[in-house]
Amino acid sequence: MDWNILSWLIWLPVVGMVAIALIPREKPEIIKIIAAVATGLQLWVVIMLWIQFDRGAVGFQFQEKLAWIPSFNIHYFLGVDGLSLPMALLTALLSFLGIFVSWKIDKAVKGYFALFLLLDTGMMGVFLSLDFFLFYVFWEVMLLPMYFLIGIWGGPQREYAAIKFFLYTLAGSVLMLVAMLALYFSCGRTFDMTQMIVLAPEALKGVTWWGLDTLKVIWIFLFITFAIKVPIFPFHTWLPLAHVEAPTAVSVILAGVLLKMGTYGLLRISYPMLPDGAVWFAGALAILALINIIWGALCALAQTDLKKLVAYSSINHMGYVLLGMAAVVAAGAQHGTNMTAAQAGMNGAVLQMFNHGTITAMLFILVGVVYDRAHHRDIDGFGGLGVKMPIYSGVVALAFFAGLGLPGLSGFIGEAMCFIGAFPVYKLIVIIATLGILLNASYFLWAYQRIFLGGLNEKYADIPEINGRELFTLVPLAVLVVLLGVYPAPVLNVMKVTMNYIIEIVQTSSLLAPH
Amino acid sequence: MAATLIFWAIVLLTVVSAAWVVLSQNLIYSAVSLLFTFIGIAGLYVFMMADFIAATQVVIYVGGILVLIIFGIMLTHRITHVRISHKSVQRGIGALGAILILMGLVKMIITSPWRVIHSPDPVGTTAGIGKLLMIDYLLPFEVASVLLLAALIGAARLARKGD
Amino acid sequence: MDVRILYGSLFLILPLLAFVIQIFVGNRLPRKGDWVSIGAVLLTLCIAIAMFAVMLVYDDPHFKVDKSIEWFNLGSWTVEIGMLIDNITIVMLLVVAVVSGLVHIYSVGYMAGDPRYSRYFGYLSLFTFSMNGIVLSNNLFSIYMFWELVGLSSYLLIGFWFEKDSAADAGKKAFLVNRIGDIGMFIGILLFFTGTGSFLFTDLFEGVANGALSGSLLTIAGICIFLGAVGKSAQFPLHVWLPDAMEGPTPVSALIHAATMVAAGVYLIVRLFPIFTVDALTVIAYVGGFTALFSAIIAVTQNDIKRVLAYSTVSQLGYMVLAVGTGAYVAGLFHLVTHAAFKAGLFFCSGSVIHAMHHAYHKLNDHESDPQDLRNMGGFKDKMKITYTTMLIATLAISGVPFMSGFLSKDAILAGTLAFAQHHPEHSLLPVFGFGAAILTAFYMFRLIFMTFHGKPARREILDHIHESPSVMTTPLVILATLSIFIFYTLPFANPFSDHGWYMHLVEPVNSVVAGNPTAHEIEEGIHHAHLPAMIISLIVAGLGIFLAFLVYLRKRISAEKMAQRMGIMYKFSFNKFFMDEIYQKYLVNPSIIFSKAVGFLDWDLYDKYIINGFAWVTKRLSRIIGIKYDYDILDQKIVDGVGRSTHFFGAGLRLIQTGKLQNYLLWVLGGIIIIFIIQVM
Amino acid sequence: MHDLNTYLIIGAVLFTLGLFGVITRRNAIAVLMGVELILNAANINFIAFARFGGMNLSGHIFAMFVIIMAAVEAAVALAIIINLYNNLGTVNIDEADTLKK
Repeated sequence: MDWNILSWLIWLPVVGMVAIALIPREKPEIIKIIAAVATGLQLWVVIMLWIQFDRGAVGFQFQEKLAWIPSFNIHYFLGVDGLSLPMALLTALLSFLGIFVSWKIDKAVKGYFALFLLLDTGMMGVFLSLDFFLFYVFWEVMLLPMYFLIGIWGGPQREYAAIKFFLYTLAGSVLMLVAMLALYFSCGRTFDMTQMIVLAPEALKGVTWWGLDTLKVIWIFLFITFAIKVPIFPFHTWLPLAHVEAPTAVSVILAGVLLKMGTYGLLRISYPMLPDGAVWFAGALAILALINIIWGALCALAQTDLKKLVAYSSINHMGYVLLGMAAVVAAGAQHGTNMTAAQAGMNGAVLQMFNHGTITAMLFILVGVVYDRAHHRDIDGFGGLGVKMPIYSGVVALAFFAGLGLPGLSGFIGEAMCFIGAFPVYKLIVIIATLGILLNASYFLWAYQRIFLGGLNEKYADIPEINGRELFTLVPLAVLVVLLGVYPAPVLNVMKVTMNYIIEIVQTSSLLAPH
Repeated sequence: MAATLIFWAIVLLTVVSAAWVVLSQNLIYSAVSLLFTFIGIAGLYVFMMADFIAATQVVIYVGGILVLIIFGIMLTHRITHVRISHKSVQRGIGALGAILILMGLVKMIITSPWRVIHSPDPVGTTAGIGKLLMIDYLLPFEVASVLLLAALIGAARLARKGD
Repeated sequence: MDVRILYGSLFLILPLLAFVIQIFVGNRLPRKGDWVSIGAVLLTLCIAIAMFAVMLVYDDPHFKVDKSIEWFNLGSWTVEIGMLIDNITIVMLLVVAVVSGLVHIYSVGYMAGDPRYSRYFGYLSLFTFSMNGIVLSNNLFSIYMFWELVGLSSYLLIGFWFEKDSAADAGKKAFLVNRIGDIGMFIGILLFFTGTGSFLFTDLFEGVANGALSGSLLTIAGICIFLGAVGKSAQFPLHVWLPDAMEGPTPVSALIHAATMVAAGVYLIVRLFPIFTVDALTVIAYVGGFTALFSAIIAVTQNDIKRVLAYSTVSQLGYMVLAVGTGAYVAGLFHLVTHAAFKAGLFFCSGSVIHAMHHAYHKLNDHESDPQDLRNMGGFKDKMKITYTTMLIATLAISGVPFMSGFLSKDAILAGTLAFAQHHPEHSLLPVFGFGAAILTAFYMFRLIFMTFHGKPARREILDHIHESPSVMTTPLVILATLSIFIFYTLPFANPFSDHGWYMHLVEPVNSVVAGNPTAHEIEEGIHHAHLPAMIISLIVAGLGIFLAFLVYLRKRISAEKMAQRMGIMYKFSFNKFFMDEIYQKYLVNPSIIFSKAVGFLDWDLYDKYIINGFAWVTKRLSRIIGIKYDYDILDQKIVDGVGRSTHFFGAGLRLIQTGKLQNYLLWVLGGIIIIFIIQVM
Repeated sequence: MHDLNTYLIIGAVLFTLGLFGVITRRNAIAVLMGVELILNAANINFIAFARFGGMNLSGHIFAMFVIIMAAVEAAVALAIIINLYNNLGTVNIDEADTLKK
């Protein structure tokens, strides 16, 4: 590509950050406008990319490769495929909306928006890197602004939450570093992911460390790293706290984008590089998915803090993604080469990642809206708001119904595809997991009833209706939720070739040979 | 012979005053002996035919940096204190480490097969340095000037009291 | 594009458009936009009538249009959705359009002045859209989607007056209970999809015929699909939501909870009839039969006019399910059609009565008395002549009295059941359920009529304020009552006992594709033979029921209280709906809430607090012990620098042991350099 | 006397002394002086290599840049130290341990 579109995507926010650094702090309006322009341009670039992306081609497009640290064979290597493109779109969209969500921030505005843009760069970099080392660097770059955004602009327990988030994720990063180096040396000193995908399966065949299969050790290390991000039970406890304490826009980014990095990492790194590991672990993954679904839903049902409820619902929803990912083994000869199921599961997983990003972003923005007005989030402390805020309650209803997987809204289709994919292989697990649908509906409807229905709580007799700026942040998401619920093909068409490629890689695993 | 004697005298001055800088209990004494170290080093430059650098050394270090340091001492200590003393920490282990490093460095210097090229003694380096600065090293020179300016502003801003 | 498909899609587009308009700009339109929704539904009604007329003219029992388009394609997996239009579809579309149209018109009067008037019509349009979607779907996937969407509109409409806690509760309950059934249905869809690799009905039938799915797996899949119908059609044990759903506005009860949506379950199993195994059908028959009798028993003792009707709806739906289970699915669908007319009529009448009561109590400044309680009513027959007449006609129809539509369809069902029992004597319980429910139906329906329109009200003065409802409300009543007369269903014959009307002719039973099931012809033969005995028995039981009600509630020859006392425990069970709600609350809902609280506690207050933070605590403790025991300057530093990163990992508190002294760090850097030197030298 | 090794050893000695100062001094200004010694040690090496290693005038230029850097560093460091003094009332760097808390 002539104009290095991917580099623009990554570095535009940094340009914005530098511009912000030059603006005196007395002019918050200009700072906000610069941030909005930077992310807006990024969104525009990603949409251009979306249009120009060749949907039929296998492999990475718009590649950029520059030597970075030649002595270690490290490159500045970018590329985009059907898996990373939806994630990049999600990142750009949520970052752009996040700026408007945080319009009312009044504490250290300059620092906030500068960090927010840095975070944006980190996330975009993770999704577009094709060099493992670069991936790792962006992965870490993202942590720092997140730490400060939670730790400075968060709620009452912000410092505890920030440090917990930081340590949890750092722990994962350490394991990823080890796994990365192990792969680097096994693949003959390369960090190039496209190379590693080809070399790693052969290189790790039969290698053992202290009597353990190296492959399994690396897989577990990577898995824990990504599991913390997803988060998968039992590595999930940072999430409710961080979400609850973070400012609204940061919660949106956390739930909307950061969680996807866990599953993205699994699909980008673990699956293609360690197909044997993927197959070996698929059963456990399905069980963990089940636990995530049920556990998350039950915890959500128990919450009285609205934001915590939404946070646990994320755990629940990411469970569906994992379930879809576990379905990849259906493509193996052992399971009758059921490509239909494997494709349904894998595509469903990525679709669900995307859709969950939009839905959960809506949910967090909506929680922020009511919090700004009532200054608390206690579900039982509201009541009957539906009379006073008809538009707001309508949008919440849309988001809640999307969250509980109502057909016609985007939450349903991904979930259903994950179930369809996993069913032929993991019948019992899927049947138990469908209970999650019921629990989903219970906690959302129950919460909805307690907040909006029933008699009006007199305390909120003159609570103001949602305003134009807030609506502006919600409308694009709502449109996506409805459109993709009715017609998911635009996103599926982008990702399907890539997902089929990953399925084919995993399919070749010797563990899937017929008995 | 005289030159040799002068050389060793300068070396002695430099090393001893440098030692005094790091060992003295009195901060003012340290500063003053630092002056002698700088002058000694300027002398060593002269011995190496680096007249311009020697002059720069004297002007900037002695005239600039040292004055700054003494200002710093004055500003951060009540001047009425007769002895501006200061303690040291972890001297034992510090000395041990320093000596080990020195041993390592000396061994390295002695055992390394340096490629020595005896260039003819230059007659005045100023003109050459000037040309180099204006032609080959123009960009670094300009960057350095911007850096100086930035540091100046930054230092002034930092040292301002009360905000 | 096939013009019929175009017409079919209008059934979806028009109401959807109306819904969108109502939600976004409804409030700003003149008359709050009710004409948008009404116009949309009346247009669909016109198309439905046209299609119906064309169907009658062409007179082709095998008429069928089935078109699919690709929804998305993943390479090996292509999902197609599309439309299926055949005679069943057309009949259903007409039913939906007629009832929905009348409900729209009726609502103009009933909902006048409501603050969320335009939203109400928006929701009605949404419902019409999704219901038409179910009817038009040619595949399980989109049927499931519309299935949930009708659930949504039902939720929204039940909880329409959400300021009332009971309404909000009822809406939630309806949605959740339906979801239980939907989960079953979803698993069923998964099973069918895994077996046949497609969602399309045609592929499904073909797959089952080719044995892609067979034996007990097919039975289980069928029962799972049926679970969806159990939820939606309020069959035992998921019937509990329907009576509560009466919290919604009465026209909604008529449309959704009597005539159309609840019948969707029946429609589903009718559509999928060919793939149910004998075992699955038996389960269906028993569930339906039991529900019919069970809820009829409950209906006898209820005092809320709408609740009586709700339980009667459950009971009638049980009939339809029973019919499908016994193989007489054509009869079941027939009953669905006739029931839609007379039950919607009954609800409209009750709405008219409640409207009048409301008005009267309002005039009397009485806000305590329940305007829906039968015991407060009585003697309205002279005040509300139209309502009385139409309600009487509908009641006669539901009781299965000759010359009424209900007689025809009920008779067909009972004949089917009887025939089934003759074939399989081990299932003789089924006709007992059927006839038992029939006698009770006649009894409680006439009890309702007598208590409402005869006798005396609890407060005599309210009679002065009872008025007939406005014509916008009574017109639909008259139309529906007219549609309850036999002639509309027996044409081209005018014989009220005929079982050969256009309907029986145009909707032909289809052979089951499951190997070993009886053929449609066999079933039809059986029904034909059982026709006469069934008719005679049903006449007797209907007469008996009406006579009993006459004795107890009009002539007061038998005291209702005494009878209740004599029945003792049976009465108590019936009056309390067999304590189903309490049982669910106590053994299902409460434990799940408690369980979720326990899990939440476990997750947050135990797991996170003690295990995760425990790591931090242990690390902190460990470091402190070592720090005290050993030389602070040396070992502590080592822990900070060497283990620092890994200790970081676990604990927020760990930063306390960082000295923060730069020179310490520098010293260690120095140490590192020395070590490198030494290594280099050696 | 006039050979490379002599100058390098002198440089090494000054470096070591500077290092020792940086490690052991508590007073920030004294630490700064140690840093100056280290920089000067480096400069001696530059000039020595310029004279004996064939670097010629480039070595001088480098030395000049180092001096510039030293000036900048001293200015900024002293500004920081004064700020520290204003805020904490001390210039002892082991008491400035806010990083720890």
